[in-house]
Amino acid sequence: MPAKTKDVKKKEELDVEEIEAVTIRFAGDSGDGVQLTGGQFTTATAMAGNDLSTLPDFPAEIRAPVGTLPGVSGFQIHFSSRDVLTPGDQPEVLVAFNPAALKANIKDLVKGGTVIVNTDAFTAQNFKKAGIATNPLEDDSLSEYRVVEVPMTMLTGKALEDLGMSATQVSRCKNFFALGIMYWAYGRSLDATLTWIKKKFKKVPTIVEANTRALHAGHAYAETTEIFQHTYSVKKAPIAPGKYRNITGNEATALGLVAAQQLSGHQLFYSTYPITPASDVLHALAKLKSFGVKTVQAEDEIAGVGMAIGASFGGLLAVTGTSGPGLALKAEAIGLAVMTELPLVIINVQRGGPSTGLPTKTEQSDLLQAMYGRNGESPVGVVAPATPGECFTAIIKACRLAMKYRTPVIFLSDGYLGNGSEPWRLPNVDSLPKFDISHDPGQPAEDFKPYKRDEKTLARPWVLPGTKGYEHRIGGLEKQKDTGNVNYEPDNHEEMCRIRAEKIERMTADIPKLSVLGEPKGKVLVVGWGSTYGAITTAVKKAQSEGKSVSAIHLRYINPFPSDLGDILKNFDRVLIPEMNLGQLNMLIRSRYLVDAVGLHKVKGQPFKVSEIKEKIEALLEGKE
Amino acid sequence: MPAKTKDVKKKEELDVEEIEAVTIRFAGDSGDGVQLTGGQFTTATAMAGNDLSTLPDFPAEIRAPVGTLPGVSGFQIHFSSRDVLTPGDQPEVLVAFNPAALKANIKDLVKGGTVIVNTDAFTAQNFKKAGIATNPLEDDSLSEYRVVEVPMTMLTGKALEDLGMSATQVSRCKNFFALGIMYWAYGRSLDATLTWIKKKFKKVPTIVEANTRALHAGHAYAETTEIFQHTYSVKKAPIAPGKYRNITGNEATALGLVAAQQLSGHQLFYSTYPITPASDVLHALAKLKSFGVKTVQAEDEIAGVGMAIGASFGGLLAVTGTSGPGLALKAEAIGLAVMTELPLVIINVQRGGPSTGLPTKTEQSDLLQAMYGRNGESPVGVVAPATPGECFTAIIKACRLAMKYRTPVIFLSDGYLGNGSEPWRLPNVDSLPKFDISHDPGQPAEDFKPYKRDEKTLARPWVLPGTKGYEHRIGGLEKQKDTGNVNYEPDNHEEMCRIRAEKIERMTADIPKLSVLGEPKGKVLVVGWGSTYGAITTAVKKAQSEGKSVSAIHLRYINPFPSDLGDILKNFDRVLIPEMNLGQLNMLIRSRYLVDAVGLHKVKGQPFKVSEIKEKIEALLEGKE
Amino acid sequence: MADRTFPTPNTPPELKRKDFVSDQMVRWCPGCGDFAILAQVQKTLPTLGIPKEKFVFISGIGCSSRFPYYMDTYGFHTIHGRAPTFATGLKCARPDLNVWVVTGDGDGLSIGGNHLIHAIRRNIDINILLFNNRIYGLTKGQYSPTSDRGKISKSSPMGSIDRPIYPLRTALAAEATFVARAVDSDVQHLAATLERAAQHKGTSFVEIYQNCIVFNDGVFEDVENRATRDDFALKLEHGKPMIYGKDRDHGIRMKDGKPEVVNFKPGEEPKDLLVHNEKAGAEFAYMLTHLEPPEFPTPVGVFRSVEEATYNDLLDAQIEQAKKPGANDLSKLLAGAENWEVAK
Amino acid sequence: MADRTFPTPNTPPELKRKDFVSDQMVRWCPGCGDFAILAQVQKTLPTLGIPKEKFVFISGIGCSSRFPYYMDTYGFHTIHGRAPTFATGLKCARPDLNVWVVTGDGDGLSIGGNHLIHAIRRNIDINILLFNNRIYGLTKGQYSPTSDRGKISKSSPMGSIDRPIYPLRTALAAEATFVARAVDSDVQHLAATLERAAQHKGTSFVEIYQNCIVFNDGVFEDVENRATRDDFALKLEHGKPMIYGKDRDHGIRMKDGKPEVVNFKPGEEPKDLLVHNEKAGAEFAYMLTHLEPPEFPTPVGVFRSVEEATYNDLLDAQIEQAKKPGANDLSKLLAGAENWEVAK
Ligand SMILES: Cc1ncc(C[n+]2csc(CCOP(=O)(O)OP(=O)(O)O)c2C)c(N)n1
Ligand SMILES: Cc1ncc(C[n+]2csc(CCOP(=O)(O)OP(=O)(O)O)c2C)c(N)n1
Ligand code: SF4
Ligand code: SF4
Ligand SMILES: [Mg+2]
Ligand SMILES: [Mg+2]
Repeated sequence: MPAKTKDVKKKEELDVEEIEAVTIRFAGDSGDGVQLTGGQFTTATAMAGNDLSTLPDFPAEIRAPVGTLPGVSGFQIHFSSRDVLTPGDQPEVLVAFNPAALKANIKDLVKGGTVIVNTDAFTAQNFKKAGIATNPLEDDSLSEYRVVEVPMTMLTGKALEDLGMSATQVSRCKNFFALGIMYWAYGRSLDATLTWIKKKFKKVPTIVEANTRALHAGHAYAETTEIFQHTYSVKKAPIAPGKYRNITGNEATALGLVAAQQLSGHQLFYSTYPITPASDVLHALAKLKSFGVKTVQAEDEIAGVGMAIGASFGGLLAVTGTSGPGLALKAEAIGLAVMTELPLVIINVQRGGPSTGLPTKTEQSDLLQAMYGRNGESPVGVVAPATPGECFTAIIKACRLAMKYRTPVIFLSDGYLGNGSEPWRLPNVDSLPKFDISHDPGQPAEDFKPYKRDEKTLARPWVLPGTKGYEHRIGGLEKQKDTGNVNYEPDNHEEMCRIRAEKIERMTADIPKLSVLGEPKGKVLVVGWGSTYGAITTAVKKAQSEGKSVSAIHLRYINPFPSDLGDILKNFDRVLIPEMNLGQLNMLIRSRYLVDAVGLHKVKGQPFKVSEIKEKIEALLEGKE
Repeated sequence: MPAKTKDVKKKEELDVEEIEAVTIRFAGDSGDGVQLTGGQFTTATAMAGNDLSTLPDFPAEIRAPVGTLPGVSGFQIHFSSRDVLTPGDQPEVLVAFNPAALKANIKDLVKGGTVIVNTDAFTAQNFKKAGIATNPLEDDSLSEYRVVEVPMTMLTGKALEDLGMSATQVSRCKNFFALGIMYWAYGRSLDATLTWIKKKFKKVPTIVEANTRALHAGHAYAETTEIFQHTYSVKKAPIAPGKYRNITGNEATALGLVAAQQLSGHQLFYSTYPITPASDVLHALAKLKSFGVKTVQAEDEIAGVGMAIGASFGGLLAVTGTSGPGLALKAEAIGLAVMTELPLVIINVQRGGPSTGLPTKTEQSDLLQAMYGRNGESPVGVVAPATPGECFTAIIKACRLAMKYRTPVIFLSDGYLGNGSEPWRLPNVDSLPKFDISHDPGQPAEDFKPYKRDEKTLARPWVLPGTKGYEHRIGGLEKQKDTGNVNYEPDNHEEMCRIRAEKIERMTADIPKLSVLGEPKGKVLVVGWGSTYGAITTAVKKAQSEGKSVSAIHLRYINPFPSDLGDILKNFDRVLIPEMNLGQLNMLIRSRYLVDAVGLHKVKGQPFKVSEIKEKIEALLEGKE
Repeated sequence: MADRTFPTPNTPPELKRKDFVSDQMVRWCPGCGDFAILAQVQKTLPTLGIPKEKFVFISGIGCSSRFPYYMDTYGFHTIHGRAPTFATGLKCARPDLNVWVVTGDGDGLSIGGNHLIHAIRRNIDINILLFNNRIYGLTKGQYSPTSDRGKISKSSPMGSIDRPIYPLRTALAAEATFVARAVDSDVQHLAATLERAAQHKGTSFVEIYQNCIVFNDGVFEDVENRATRDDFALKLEHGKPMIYGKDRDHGIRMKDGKPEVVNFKPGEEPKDLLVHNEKAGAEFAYMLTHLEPPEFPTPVGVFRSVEEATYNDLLDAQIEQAKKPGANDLSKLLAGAENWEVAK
Repeated sequence: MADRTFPTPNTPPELKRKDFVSDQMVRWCPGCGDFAILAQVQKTLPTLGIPKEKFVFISGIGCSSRFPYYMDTYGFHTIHGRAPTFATGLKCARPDLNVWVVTGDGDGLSIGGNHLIHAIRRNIDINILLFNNRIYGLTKGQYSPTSDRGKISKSSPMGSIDRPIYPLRTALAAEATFVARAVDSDVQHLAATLERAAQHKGTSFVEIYQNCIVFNDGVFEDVENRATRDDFALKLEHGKPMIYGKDRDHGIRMKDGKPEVVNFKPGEEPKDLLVHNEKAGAEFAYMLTHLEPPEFPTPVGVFRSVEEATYNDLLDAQIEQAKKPGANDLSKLLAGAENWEVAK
């Protein structure tokens, strides 16, 4: 990419530079359409055959005044001709729609990277709003970057001159102008976006026309003004053939739930209370009434889980969703589901804590809450997806485990997974394995014992109200073995506590063994869980390609642990556990396997960078820790 | 004690047998006055100079029909001429007021022990209620015990014949008759009980007369009918001189809070929602309005903790109390106190879980909930008293730590501590150390930073509303370092998470080092916490007296751990951790110190027996585990 | 999803009271008002023509909340204060079931007040029985939100200082479609009220005055006592003038927009006595809740009973409406609006 | 305990609006109704003669609940739905403070409904402002408990099926001693209402219609709009007949126990118009809450204002009453009723 536009090359000199990967960040005011721009660029990139990963960065929940730092919204995309697992450590290109966006994001840009700015937004008024003393385009502050100055608002306005639109309306189209520039620079086709514009705004032909013109104008501007030295080509990635779509973790979770409904033949019941960043799962499911999905917006989190348990008692696939503080509120009721041994899936899209914390930021700090955040010995299953797309299969698995073992299962997603997206290969619906969940009492009515268990799974019968002759009562007081009657006897209580714990352990039979990335023995083993997958895998592969003795495993199941975890740990000199918390999985592994695992902790509301993990691996290999 | 009364000895043969210790259990219907009888026997025993420990065993919360098993209430006392730390493993004497009480308790009696029954209650109707097929006094089922049959109801009736009382009223006095028998057998004085009767029933002279007569009649009956071979003498124990009273853990907790109020000069505010077994703390404090104590019965647990935090913001000594399920409900608000760094003491009188569980039984299964039962990285202090009397000093300490470090502190009592009692030496009020808690901002008003910390403790200023010029706002969103303004910056968040963790670690400076019971190095170290203290100490002392290489430490502080814990652990070959849960402290210690500690788990709603711990120590010493 | 439908049989079975008696020992204090309520519920259910397996009793925590254990129906003893949420979930999930909630004054109005209101405002088709003994029974005698101010209890040794909450007013503020009050000891009236509640479609809310013989004996003495109850209770009857008293010689009349008591010779009641109207707006029923002793008799019976769409029906209707051929194609759903093919 | 008393100065300081403006950037959407409310509160406080350091603003979570950050007073942004509990604790602990709660329709009536009711029934001396925009603003547009049935939102794409909750009715069911309604855009009336609320001793509950320009623009259009508001809002004034309309040509009258609208020539109102009475029983105010568009105008102003003892005063009174010389001797307390001496 070029230095300041002043020294652009002649057209004939332009050529196409082939690159392997690039990370681009769009940043601007919430009103600048940053997320939309990012989404369109993502689609075009996916269609061009690159592998990719994206990460939106929302301003804190509250709306901030236009032009200010807290109002800046971001969208990052990393795409490549090779496998992509993270949205990129540092962008190489930054598109900044206003001074605040520039200020908030410039420090992340790689040195020598390119920044494309909308010069029309660089006004004294906007500097003030962003708390900037001098014009960064005129002082020295950007000297380490290549700056491309484009008067986007003005140019867009020119392109739409005769449409009779207001200045505000015109200004709203400038993101398509910017998109046009980027499409030209990376040789993307305009087609998908043009189709999208037509569909999206079909009721307002002027807007269709305006956005179409802006997109073309930006494209043409880049081509004719020769603002870039050359365009870039990122070759197709060697992606498994098939049909793909782009998907966020929250979308994948919602779709997985609907799939679980179909596979289990159990109607989906989703009751919840809105909370960032989990609300989108509700929004997605509320639209799927045509699938028979029942959603209820409850009065609070406790009601959300209570309704779900009621529905589970009634025989539906019952799910509730929330984020950290909401999980705390649901704790007591989850304990009731443990005692009554009813299937229940609890989705926790983790965010920054403690307390209200950082609602729009990502974190993995609810693992121990999921494990232990209830009174008494109260074990539940814990499942954690590793990527946005994987939320689909992981939530299906969580539903299956909950229904098969008649137990609550907590699904630990996080803000990064929930809002981040990746290309997702559409599964063949017919090949998804059906669940075999029976409500047959398996006992004669005269002698029905609601807590008589399946010998293998220790699951108790899930006999539904409405089944004649099997009337029975359950509740939160300790149950007598087999009969399920209220019972306070000392030995019975201990036996039941152990049975409940053992039942969760038995789930191991349904949990795949781990697969080690790299050699099965070696110096360093990196153990991850949840959304750190991409960064860890990329870092470990890089280190491996440099000949380092490092392997990795990734836990999708934390309670119970996969059965081979202990053995794998033994085969390495050092164990490194990177987590977006202060060492929660670490504590579970240390205590269970007594290995002196080293933690790498990041509690910044942001995912790990590949480099952070790689450096730590190197430090361990060099014996620095 | 004699075998069946049939072969009683002649009066002249009777002599006094000196014994070191004895454990007696009274058992009967809730209506039989079992707890009252136990309480009176306790006072008389304490006044006789024995050391003692008691344990009431309440029927499950709900009232059960008279004469049935679930309605049986028990009270056990262990007294001795030596140090007593537990209420006794197995009673040597059982006083059973009805067949259900006999059935429910007989299996606990030592073989060869004595059972005293009220034969008048052994009717066909009562057998049916207790689910007994044949009269146990007539079949072989009691052949391994010495049975003393006393027609208590009839005899009491005779003694009260001319008082014109109804049969029910008369029957209510039979517990004093039984008490009279026991006083005679153990040579206790009647005086204290006679005084108590006069005071208690002073408004109803007939009842005073009736109970007085019943007590004397029982005493005379034992003496004249020679039902015992001899009486027993338990010599005075070598108890530290001073003034004593009997106290339960819940009483001691309430008194400790009032003491903390006086010592800190901060009015006590206790807001809570009733729950077994914590309600008695509220009942005790509600009576102390003359001390200026403010109690509020809130609408639920969340309101209870919310009000307390509000009061803490206002500068009072703010405390809330609950049991397991209630702690779960308070989790979210405790997180807010963590974020806003306000002093708060949360009392959790643990009971059997999960869910509603066994509300009247004891357990230690909320330790991990106390540690981790909140969203995000949310550290709090955790203090655990070891004996009923120790609740007094421990709760004062909890208040001090909370106020000094501006943090929530969870006080983990349990049902056994809360309801169990022991003689307690009255502290000298003037010698209790005052707290020095300041509300001085320590900064000029113009530049006030609510999160600027004390360098040593990391405590932030506790500036109270009403202080002119220091108006400021706090809340649950992440705070900027020093200023306390809302802040979402990545580095700031991580730094604040680490500061909050570090602050709790700094409390170590205020926590006494551990004292090792026994040799500082050796084969086995028993590590306990909370109410297992008595059983562990007794077991370890016994083993030591047999020359075994075993020592013990007891944790009164679990977060943070005492600073010398790690070093002490290293000095032993094996570590044993007995807990009334499935291994919660064990997990904390294993993960922190990587020692292969062995757990001894009991989840029966009942405290450990000394023998259970001793056997496990021996098994470890013999290398059996 | 059609693999587990629960059709209601055409010929309802002949059921008797004893069919609803479970095998569990009933554990309330002798003399507790809960026994009478249990008996009336067990007597009422067989008259409804509903198969036994369709009934579900859901409760919170409290003495009253032990109720489900004693009913030989499906039952769920849940957690403190939250019973309406479980019932809402169950009814939405399984509209074929006949769902009852049993709660106490503490369970339903202290910790659980919000869930109660929200169940009622949704008009979910369940029946809620609130056993009001104006005390916390199970936890052994603390004052409750319905206790009168000044109540001396374990937690209020100098008398409570909170003003009481009135269950019916709370229900009416949420525009309850069915609101009634009954007294444990007046078993016939109680049974009749329960039957009306059962027949109502939508949330039926019934406050039952219940005597806690151990911790609050006699709070409702006037209306509990056979000898006095006719003088102190006003039995509301739709379309009938409000007359009460053993000799039916007292009535209620509106004056200047306010109710007043009038006395008259039996049989010679004034023409302008207030006529009860179950179908009126919630304001009318709300006004009736302000008839309180000592000035007024205690109204019992059905205060309000109006028909409105239920949440569960509306939920099902939306689903029906959304169902179109092909609209539940999972493959199409997964494919989303935009996708692309990666070739081999 | 007497080491930290907070006497109120005799001569209250001269305060100005700007004294209540904090240094934090106000982060609401441009055009949000919250701005107007903030301005009116900042204008009202200086008129009360109370030192600035005595004010405390406590909120839950929501756009509205960001309020305390913008006030240069003591403030506490707590957790979702629980603000009344923190306020209750603080006021009981520190009766010298002037405590305000700011909450939203979701915060106060969805998750927090129960705490709201219990604060009101205690008549704790705090002021509660409920910003009702009939939507969840902060979480980006789900319907709220006050949304009309049929509301299309992110979580109800086919329209909500819950019946709405009415804030004032809920407050009145708990016998609120002060109940009022105001509209964000009618700033003078809002300021006057706030002043009345501030002066009331006991729980003051004020519902403020607030326009959420982003997610629910125009729900209150009729009463928000300068051009139409006089025709659609009925300003309640104690002791005055209920007249409204730009031309003051409409009024409210009771007929057969029910309200009706009457039209008349300006200045020639009928004699039997309903006269507002703030001091009446809660039934009267409750009836007024049923005046709703389209049939009726929307009443605004003070619905009810009566004096009753507050929880915090009663609590302090019990403590005063309990205090006797020697009744706070710690040694004596610790010694208990029974104790014994163990000699050396
Ligand atoms: C979360 C929780 N908090 C508190 C309790 C203790 N508790 C059980 S029942 C009850 C009150 C019962 O009162 P009410 O609902 O009136 O029922 P009653 O016993 O009078 O029938 C309380 C406070 C509990 N079980 N769970
Ligand atoms: C325990 C918990 N549950 C849910 C949320 C998410 N949440 C924040 S504000 C809010 C609703 C806000 O609505 P309202 O009270 O009407 O305030 P508004 O934003 O409309 O002013 C919700 C559901 C939360 N922060 N905490
Ligand atoms: S305590 Fe009261 S309410 Fe509970 S069972 Fe006994 S009498 Fe009934
Ligand atoms: S979302 Fe609505 S309520 Fe929230 S700040 Fe914006 S306009 Fe105001
Ligand atoms: Mg009750
Ligand atoms: Mg709102």
